[in-house]
Amino acid sequence: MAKKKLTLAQKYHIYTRGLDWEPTYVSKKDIYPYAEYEGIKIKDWNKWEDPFRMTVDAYWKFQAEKDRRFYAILDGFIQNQGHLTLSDARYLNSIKLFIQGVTPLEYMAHRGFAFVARHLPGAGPRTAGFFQSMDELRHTQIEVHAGSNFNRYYDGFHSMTHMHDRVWYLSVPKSYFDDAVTAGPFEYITAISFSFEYALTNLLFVPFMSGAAYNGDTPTMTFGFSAQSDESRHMTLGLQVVKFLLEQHEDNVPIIQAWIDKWWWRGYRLTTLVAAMMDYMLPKRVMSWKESFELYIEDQILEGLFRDLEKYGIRPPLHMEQSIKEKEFLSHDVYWILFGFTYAAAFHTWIPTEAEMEWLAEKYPRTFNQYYRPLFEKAKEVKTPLPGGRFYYLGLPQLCQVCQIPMAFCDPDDPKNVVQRHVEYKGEVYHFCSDGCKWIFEREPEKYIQSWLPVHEIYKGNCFAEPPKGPDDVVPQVLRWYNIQTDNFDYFVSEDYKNWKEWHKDMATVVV
Amino acid sequence: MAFGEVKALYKYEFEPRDRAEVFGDDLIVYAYWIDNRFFCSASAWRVPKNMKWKDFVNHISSLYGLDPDYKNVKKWEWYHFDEKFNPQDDKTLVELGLRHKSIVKFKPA
Amino acid sequence: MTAVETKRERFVAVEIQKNEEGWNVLQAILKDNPGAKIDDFPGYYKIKHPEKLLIRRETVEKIMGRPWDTQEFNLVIISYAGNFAEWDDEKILIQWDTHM
Amino acid sequence: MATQYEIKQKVIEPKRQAFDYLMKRYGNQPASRYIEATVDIQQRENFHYRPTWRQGVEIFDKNYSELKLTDYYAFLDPRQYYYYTYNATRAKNYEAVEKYFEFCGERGLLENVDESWLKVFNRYFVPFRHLEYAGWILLVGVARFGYGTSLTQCAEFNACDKYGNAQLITRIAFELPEPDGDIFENAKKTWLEDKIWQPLREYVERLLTVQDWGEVLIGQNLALDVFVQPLIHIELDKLANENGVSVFSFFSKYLYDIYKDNMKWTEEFFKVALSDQNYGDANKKFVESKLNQYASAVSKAIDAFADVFNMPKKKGDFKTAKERILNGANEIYARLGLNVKIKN
Repeated sequence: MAKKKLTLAQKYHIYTRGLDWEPTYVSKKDIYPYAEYEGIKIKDWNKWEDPFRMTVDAYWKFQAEKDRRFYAILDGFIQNQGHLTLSDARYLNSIKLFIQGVTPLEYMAHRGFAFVARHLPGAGPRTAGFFQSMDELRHTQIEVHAGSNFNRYYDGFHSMTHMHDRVWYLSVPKSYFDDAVTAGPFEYITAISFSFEYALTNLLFVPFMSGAAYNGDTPTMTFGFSAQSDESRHMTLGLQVVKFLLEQHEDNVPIIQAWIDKWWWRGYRLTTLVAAMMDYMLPKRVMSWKESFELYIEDQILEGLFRDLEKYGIRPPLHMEQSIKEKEFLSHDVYWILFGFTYAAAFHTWIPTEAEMEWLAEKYPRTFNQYYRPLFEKAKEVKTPLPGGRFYYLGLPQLCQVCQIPMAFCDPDDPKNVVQRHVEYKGEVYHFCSDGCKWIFEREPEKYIQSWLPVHEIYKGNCFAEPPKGPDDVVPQVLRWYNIQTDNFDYFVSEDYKNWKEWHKDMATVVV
Repeated sequence: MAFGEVKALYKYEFEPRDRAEVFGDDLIVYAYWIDNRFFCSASAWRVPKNMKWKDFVNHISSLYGLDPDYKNVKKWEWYHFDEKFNPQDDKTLVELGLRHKSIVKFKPA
Repeated sequence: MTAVETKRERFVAVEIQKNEEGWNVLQAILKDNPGAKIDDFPGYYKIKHPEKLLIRRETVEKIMGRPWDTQEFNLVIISYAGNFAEWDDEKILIQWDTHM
Repeated sequence: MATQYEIKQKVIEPKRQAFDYLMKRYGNQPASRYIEATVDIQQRENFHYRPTWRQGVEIFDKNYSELKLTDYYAFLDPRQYYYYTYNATRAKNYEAVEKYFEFCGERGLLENVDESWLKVFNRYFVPFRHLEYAGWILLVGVARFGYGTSLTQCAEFNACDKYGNAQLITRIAFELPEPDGDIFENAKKTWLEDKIWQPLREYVERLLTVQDWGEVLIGQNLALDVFVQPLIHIELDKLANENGVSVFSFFSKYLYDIYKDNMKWTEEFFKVALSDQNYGDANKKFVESKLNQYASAVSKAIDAFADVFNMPKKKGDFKTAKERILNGANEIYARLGLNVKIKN
């Protein structure tokens, strides 16, 4: 009998879901006990369309090739002391934030997709989830290896995983992913594959990484672009998952819509850190946050993606309009937080140079000079006894119960004030930075009343290396617990700056 | 206000991590200077329930005094959450009606 | 504050790494997609088209002068906007489901 | 106008040699890329929310297994695989497979394979892809619920190997003639109905319901593989050769090498767990009691394969094959200092 001719899709089915079978010695529910409680209804897993057709051997081949290229570039950079050719050591503060904040999330995504690969009852999406789990481990490791070289010469890189578990601003990314991995497998994959990968990672991995290239950091650009090329597969998976769930049963539509609403806002708030990195921390800038937002969110997501989802009865995320309104404020709000609390952070900040302020004013003609330049001007007047002598916010901030960012988001309708919301639940008050975060809380209050809020934890005495000897010893004991060494304070009093000057002092400056 | 329930494989209920009793005789109180974004967000303080109002104001001035405009203000207008209120200097925080995670807001009168 | 400024555009796009292979793929895309526009950024090219982008194996192979597996697109792509409507041995097609 | 620095060639002394947490463990010296990619990478404390899918546990929790280590990073992969080295190694391993497929294709070796042997092969080898696939699911579960990156990344790569194995078997089957109809449908039917597979299928379906990752690892890596891999890739390949069929030996060697490669980390992991200063004794009790159960079950399960040894023209001797398999298993258990009583 002659072999029949199969299409690529049919062949791929045999390579993947064809391996699956219906168990008879145990019930399927015992193998996949987490598949039903979220209320998602699947009529036929066979309707799943594979977003890409990658077999394991092709995966090994292409991924090994990608990594071969990455490590060749990284080794070249190390051998040539490439860090000396960065635009400026200030640039690295954005990479510190990345390594402390994002890299551990890649790791959590790796374990999260292992959960998907183990617990989704559909063999097709389980397979795609597995490849993503592998990819995310890759991202963790190439980022750690790129960071390792900088760690040898600069502060802020030495304790990323420990800091991620402890330091106040890192509870923002950590709580985001903790939220996703504690959800069921369907919510997880909608949250991460769809809302995060499809809607938001572009902002981080494309314009920001282009900024890395522009500032002379080829390893970061390479891991960024190379990681994002994996994300292209992940985006395809995310879109496929959402469409599949929507097509399976009409009862899934409101569930998915609520997840999109929740995870849009969760992800958007997380991405605000990138806004500050792009507009303030890159000495040479490619694109402003606002421009990136318009391109990647307004054009590609709203005008592109959500037009495609209309036919399923899905509308754009609930609080999208607020994020659009915030686009001219956001990066400034966030940098102003980071600037104020640098005394307790493992990166440096600085007052933008006059040229940088002009760039900001040009990119944000309706907000920067009006609302933010005056803050920096006032900061120049204020003296504090801390290193650098400049203004620091010498207190602890009120944090949003959901996103955990200090409640510092400007109200575009009342730009002299921030948005403040609160609600009472079971006799306790909870505060929020936005209607989006408040809405998320009200939907699942039992989740967010558990939040490990760094400010409250400090006040409970849970964040001291040793009990403070007096009021002046409180912050130092917290910093020791964080393992913040000489990583904090203004850039211009940092060891990074001192070393950078030293390393470049007898180098000829060539102006081209 | 209708609150939702977390879908879970068991009764998903927990004690709030920062509930009032955890702080014993103290309260968390937030302070916010209205119309002034020099302080990026409201501040958070752990203070005794029976702290006198004037001591509280003095306590938070360690932060707000950093703003050169602070010392020029002769009189402040106060709000508890969004309600205007008139705290007397010698009353304690609880006597004034403050509770755990209250926010007091102020601006020059 | 005045109303929020917005000017929206619907397009599909693909971001390609700036290296030899990426440049070849870019040439192939330009050849097969009249009307495609390139934005040049540090480290990458962004190619946009109002409706669709087609990447054909044959065209890439002609430009490269060697066999090219469409899976190798994974090695040059950074990101994209749209939907992989088709990805087989011969071609890759990026477009949205809904055409307007 | 851009400013560029002309770098004078001088070497700058590093401020620190490695990440702080690695220097605390290993002293002030550079760490290998394997160590950097692995040690202390997993989140450990201050988790925000509790899982909705299981009560009483944290996101990462030592209590996902009865098997416990004082320091989970006391275990390190002797192969030092991290993502790149793992993928590069497998890509290289698989190049030989590609070449061999090419060779078989050119000579028509697979399409003209001996038809009487094909009946045997289709019974024991092609359905094996389902068992390997189950191994993937089991190991990716260990990758999620295990504790510490050094362990979980080994499980992740082992899972990937299992999927790769299942797909390689599939690819071989694609090249074979189909005198009796669809080879994959037949193989699935064999897997679901043929008596030689039912004990193993029951074994693995039951293992798929186990939550404790330590028990899964015992059931899969210390019991199932230790019996089934030599059965399929050594003993039955030997039988093939005795019947004049050598075309599959290459694949069996490749797949058996993958198994041996994974036994390197498996044995090392259990060695560390069994000698743990605080949990060693408890771990030993746990491993022995589970292994008595699992190794006995799998040992009994493969007896159904005696039938396969009687199929070809030149019959094999299952009894001595089984003895060799048992000896192999007992050698591994003895190396680990385990006292395992296989009831069979």
